[in-house]
Amino acid sequence: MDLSFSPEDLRFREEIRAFVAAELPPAIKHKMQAGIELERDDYVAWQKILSARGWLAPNWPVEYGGTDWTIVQKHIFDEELAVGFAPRSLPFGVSMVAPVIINFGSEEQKQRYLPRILSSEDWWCQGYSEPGSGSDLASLSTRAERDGDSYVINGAKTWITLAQYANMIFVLARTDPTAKKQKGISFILVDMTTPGVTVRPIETIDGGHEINEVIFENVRVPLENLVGTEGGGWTYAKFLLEHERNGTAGVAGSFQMLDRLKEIASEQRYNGSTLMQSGDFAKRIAEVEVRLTALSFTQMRALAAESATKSPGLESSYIKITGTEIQQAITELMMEAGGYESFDDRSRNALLYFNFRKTSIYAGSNEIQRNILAKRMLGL
Amino acid sequence: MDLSFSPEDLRFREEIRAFVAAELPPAIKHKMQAGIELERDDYVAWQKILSARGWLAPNWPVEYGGTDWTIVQKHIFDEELAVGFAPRSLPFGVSMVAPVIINFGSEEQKQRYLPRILSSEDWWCQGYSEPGSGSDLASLSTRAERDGDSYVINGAKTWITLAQYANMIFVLARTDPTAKKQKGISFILVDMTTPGVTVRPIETIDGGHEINEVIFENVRVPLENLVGTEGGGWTYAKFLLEHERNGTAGVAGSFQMLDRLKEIASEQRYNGSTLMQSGDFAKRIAEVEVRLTALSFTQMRALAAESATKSPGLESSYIKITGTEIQQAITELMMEAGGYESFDDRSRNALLYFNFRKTSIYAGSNEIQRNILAKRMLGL
Amino acid sequence: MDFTLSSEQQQIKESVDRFVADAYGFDARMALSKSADGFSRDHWSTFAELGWLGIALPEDRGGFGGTPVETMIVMEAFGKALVLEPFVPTVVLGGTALAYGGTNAAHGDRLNAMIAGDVLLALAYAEGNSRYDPSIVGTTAKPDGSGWIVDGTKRAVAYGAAADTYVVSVRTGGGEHDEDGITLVLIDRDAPGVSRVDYRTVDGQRASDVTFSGVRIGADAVLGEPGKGLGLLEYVLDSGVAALCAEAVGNMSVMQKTTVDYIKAREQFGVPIGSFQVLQHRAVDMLIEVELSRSMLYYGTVAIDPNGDAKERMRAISGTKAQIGRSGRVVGESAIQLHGGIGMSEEYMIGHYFKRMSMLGLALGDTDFHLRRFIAAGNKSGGEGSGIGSAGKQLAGVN
Amino acid sequence: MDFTLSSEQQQIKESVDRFVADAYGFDARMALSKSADGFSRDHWSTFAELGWLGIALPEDRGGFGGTPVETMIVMEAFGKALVLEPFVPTVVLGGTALAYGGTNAAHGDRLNAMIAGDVLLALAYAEGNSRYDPSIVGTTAKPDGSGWIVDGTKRAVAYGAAADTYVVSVRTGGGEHDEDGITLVLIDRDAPGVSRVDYRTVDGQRASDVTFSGVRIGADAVLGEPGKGLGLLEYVLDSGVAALCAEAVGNMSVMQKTTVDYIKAREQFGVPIGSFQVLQHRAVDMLIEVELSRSMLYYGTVAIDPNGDAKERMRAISGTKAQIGRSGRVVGESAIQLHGGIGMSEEYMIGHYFKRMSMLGLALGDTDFHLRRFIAAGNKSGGEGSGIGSAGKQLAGVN
Repeated sequence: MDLSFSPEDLRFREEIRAFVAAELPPAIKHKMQAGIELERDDYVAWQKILSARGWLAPNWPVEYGGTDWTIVQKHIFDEELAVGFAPRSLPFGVSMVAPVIINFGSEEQKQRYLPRILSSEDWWCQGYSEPGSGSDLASLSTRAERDGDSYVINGAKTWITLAQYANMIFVLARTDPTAKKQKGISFILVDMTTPGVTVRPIETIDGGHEINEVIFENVRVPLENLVGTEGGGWTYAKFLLEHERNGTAGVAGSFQMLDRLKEIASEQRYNGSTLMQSGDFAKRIAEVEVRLTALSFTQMRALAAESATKSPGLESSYIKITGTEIQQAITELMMEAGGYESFDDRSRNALLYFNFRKTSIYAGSNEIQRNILAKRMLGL
Repeated sequence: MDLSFSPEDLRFREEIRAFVAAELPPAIKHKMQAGIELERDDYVAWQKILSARGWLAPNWPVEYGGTDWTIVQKHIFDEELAVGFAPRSLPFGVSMVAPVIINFGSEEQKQRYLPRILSSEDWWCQGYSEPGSGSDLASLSTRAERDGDSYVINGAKTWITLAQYANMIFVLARTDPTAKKQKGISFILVDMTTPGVTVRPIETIDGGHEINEVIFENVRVPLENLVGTEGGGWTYAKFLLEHERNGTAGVAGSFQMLDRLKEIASEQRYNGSTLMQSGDFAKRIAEVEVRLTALSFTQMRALAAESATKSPGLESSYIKITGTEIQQAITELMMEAGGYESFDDRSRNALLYFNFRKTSIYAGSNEIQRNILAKRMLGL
Repeated sequence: MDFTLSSEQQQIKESVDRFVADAYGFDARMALSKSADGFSRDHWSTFAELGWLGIALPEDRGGFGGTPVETMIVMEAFGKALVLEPFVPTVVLGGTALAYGGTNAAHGDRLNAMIAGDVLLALAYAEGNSRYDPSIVGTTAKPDGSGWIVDGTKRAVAYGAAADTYVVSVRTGGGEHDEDGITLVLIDRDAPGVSRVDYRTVDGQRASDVTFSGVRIGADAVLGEPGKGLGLLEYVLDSGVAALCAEAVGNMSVMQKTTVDYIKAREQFGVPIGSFQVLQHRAVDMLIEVELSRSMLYYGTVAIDPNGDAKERMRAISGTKAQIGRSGRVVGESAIQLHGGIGMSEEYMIGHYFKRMSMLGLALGDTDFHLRRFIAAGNKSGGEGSGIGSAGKQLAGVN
Repeated sequence: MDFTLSSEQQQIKESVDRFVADAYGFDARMALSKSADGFSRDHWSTFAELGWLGIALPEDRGGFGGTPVETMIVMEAFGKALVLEPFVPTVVLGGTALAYGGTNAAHGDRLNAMIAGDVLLALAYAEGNSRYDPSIVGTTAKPDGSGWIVDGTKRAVAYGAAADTYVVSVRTGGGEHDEDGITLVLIDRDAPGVSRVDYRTVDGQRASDVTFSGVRIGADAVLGEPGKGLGLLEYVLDSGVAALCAEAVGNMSVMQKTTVDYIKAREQFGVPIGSFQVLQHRAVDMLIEVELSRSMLYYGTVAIDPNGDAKERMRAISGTKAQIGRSGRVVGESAIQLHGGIGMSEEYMIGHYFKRMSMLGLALGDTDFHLRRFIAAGNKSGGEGSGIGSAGKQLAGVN
């Protein structure tokens, strides 16, 4: 029983930390600290820095430009980026479509798309959620019909993060309308400059514009843009979603929000002292901090288990549930701590609270995660 | 909009209050205040006092010895008994079997059993729950087979409050084993001195002995002890359960427990002052007190609606849920407030907490109540 | 005991319901929220014509002699439609201050102009150091001849840009935290030395931080008795809290009903999601919170009585606000979660109810503040555990 | 980073698991609980023979040189079986006090006798006015020649009737709430002037209130340095809290698994009740709480280090106790609710786990107490929001 990182891992952490400190452009760091939405150029600038160092896609096999890091090291890398206020590596290309292409794509697809991800020539977005499908992904109704050497795609995808910046989208579409639910779905790569693709922004209740709807009207895509086999899309999607679910706990980010919360509570005058010094508000913060600490060690236990077994366990489901509940608790306290300042829409207090409501909905709602755990972990 | 009681109701309350103050034997009041279990004689003594005043069975029609009180007055009466630390009127005879007999029984049954309830000659207990049935009452397996002029009853009933004092039990038994679930169930009155009836005490986790199992082995009961029609038992049971569900909110009792909680918290030294004076514990108490206040007005609204429509609404389900959750919150705070005193099994702090876990289980578990509300009130 | 409305009150309810049904569709409201003022002066004229602006004010002050129940009726309907017009700042806070604190003819004229719809008011009481506590006043009024010179900054003045006149709490004596020495004064928005920073609020409304720099006011600007303004201010705030609670109950009841409708209609895995037991129970919990809140709203509203016991009123109102703050959080968060992705969209109505409800939870004091106030108001005798006058207990007969 | 046990630790675990499997069936445990002592002296001899009584004590004090992890292994297994023997009072609290506070040969002999199973110990620290705070000590020790005379009453001394010797916190200087002036002393149960009130505890264990009236002790009764005993006492208590937390995790994990098994087997409405989504989600929440608790247990256990930073240790231990207190409440209440009626029965095992877990939530400080202690230990620099040394943060790299 030894809960500390190994000396190698500590050295690794120092290396990452020094890199972020040296290379992250101050303007980007400032935006991240202040909670200002990044622009396309900010993301691309940082991705290029990471790519130059060979760290844009740590999870890929070394042959394609990945790393040979251990699971613990990959975790440290993710956390250090958050700690240093670096933008997250956008998952859509690196962590979603690329693993699918690497595992199921053709050699041509690998040769074409992987380098363009590393060079930031392509910006990918995801196209699996639909307005009508929600948590029931398999009920999707976007169609891709064969017509000569093309698929003709019709339908709409929604909840698409940063699609406004993307030039590529991977689409789950029904290629066989007669097959049952999960069957007959294919995984198709679409160039968003193709005629018939429309991106419609969706403003969210925190005033942000991160998500979009993408509409497909008779979009013609070459048959070679199919990944793997026709009708195999559901298998690839499940593979992809398991990859997505990791890393939604946001432990490092929550520790940072907690620091910000304490700052706010220390600034607020309250009953002749500060809110932070009033025993009961401090205790509410402490309660979340304790739970977050418990989560951080739970995540470590899961990583240790994954390192030993080489396969991710179901722990990711309860880490996601707990991590998102903690995020929501912290932002709720931030809104409350801010008092009348939280009304001001130039302040982030309430807006963060609004924004973080999404975390218990997306990436498999917390209800779905509990269903999964009940069935697969408890056998209910 | 007028939230106060009418002058008549206030006078009525004074009358009840004066009666309780004058008539309740001090020894019984002391036991009630100290949380000591009452004995059979205590209950009977108090029931005789009530009966002499004509108030043992306020809900019955006047012709059988009831009252013509309004719904609000009946509520005031119940609350005043709690306020004055009088024992509750045990519901098994007065509020459970009697309404069934009055509405569905034969003239002979009315003539025989109702006076014996008023005179405390009979002590009734309920026999509907079974070890295997729980919330799914209709799955009961106790059988009553016709044999000549008798039913022969075999089976077991459980969760039977104060059966150790009872001489009569009403039993739901399956008279037609071929009929589907709710059909084929009959409502039969059983003299507990009949050979084959065994009462087995069940100790509860608070150390109390309030509940029992009653076992029936070839118990012969005259056919005339059937209430209503054979196979009609489910209808009568539903009627009975709707009567039971009222009055489980325990608002007056909760206000009294809250007072006791404040006393405990005022006695506990804490951080140089008292626990009650520490802002955050007081705030946790206040939160429950606010919710209890909200519940008390919610109950009033339900009573007002019932007075207007002359039929009880589904509000009783959410009043039961909220009332029991509040009871559990108060006893939890009592256990916590008591500190090391709560360990001592001569103290009631923790034992009350243990005891009150039952309230969200019995009289239709809170899960069942939420199912009912979802279906019947929300149409889900 | 009677929870029904009188026939006059029923008529008012129908009138307000009709107005919001006609004028306050989702798109119309969104457009209004984005307009220059953030609300409609035409609507305001309608309110005046329909008599709503003086509805709960005493007849001897030019009002229509209604009770807080009338305000509750209006505000619950407004809450159901997310009405933007500054009814609470102008009518409930400003109007109550003028009606019960007005001491001269000019005050009466101002109140009449408000009732006629010609003047908008706002209450400026919060400061950077005060959080929600009205007894913490750092804004000073120093004697200047027969009048005063006011210096200080007030935060989060609701609709401060639109209001013609502010009711401002200033310190005319004592230290920053003293209960004595607080005075309510009227200061015109356009008076020399008054400056503002205006901003949108996260729930689509407007507010301002207002700074007074050497603002001269006459002795006739004072409402009530100089130095004794805290009692009046508490009454004004309690009236405002009651109104916000009514708005909150209207808001919550819409979230609750909309969510039930949504989960009945929304299908996933081939069935309505409302068939899933976990969502059903969460919907039931929303219903329970709405009902508890409504019960407390009635209790709190009836406790608003200028001739009643102030401690009882504060206890009732703070209990009400605390309950509604908690309930609103449960209902709002559940509404978003049960709606899923569409709940996060600015284009759909539920998120706007959620945001407004979130701010109602903080406005004029959050749950934490009001729980403390509830405790303080209850412990009149200084002891605990007994002698606390709680209407709930009285109702239950426990005392 | 390594969450596995060494092979020696694994052997201990198997040995303890075997013991409880053999000796601690439900009926055997119930009978023991009702016996005169409330536990088995035969079992205690077995513990001594198997070497468990010195397992985590330093070798230079006669122990076997294990770490708090060894104690955790034993206590988790004990928690799974609701073991009654006074391992925490005697070995973890008493043994730690003697091992780190012992100053003379007699102390060493006493410790060896404890390890051999011949002497039982108990810690007497709580008082009527202290709640859980070890720095509030009203029991006095007044100088008397080279020794002292002790007066005062200690509350809730676990297994105080069985213990031969008490480790007692007394005040040799300062006022009731001063951190300085606290001294730990040994007092034999049968010494003149010692009297007891013994009672059963609601979780089937035993405790005593112990009164000292003019009890004379020699200078050699003092553990550690006179007047400087608080640091040692805090270390002793933290060791005890870690052990109770291990017991709690064992307890909770049984409740969690038993409940899942129960709802799989129990049928209602023709299906296992475990098929109802609401119960499924509640069972998942139980699982989550057990896992979070286990993670904190590892963190807290490893932080027990006599040479480590005291503030870090207190922060880790108090955080652990707070988490486990909360989690235990959720798991216990859910276990009873999901079991329904049978959960209320004294004849069935789940209620006994629930009761013990409820008391573990209070023992040596409840959640509230430990949250305050967590805050106090974290704010070393007096500031907030930065510089707080939290292992969780360090793990995440945030500092």
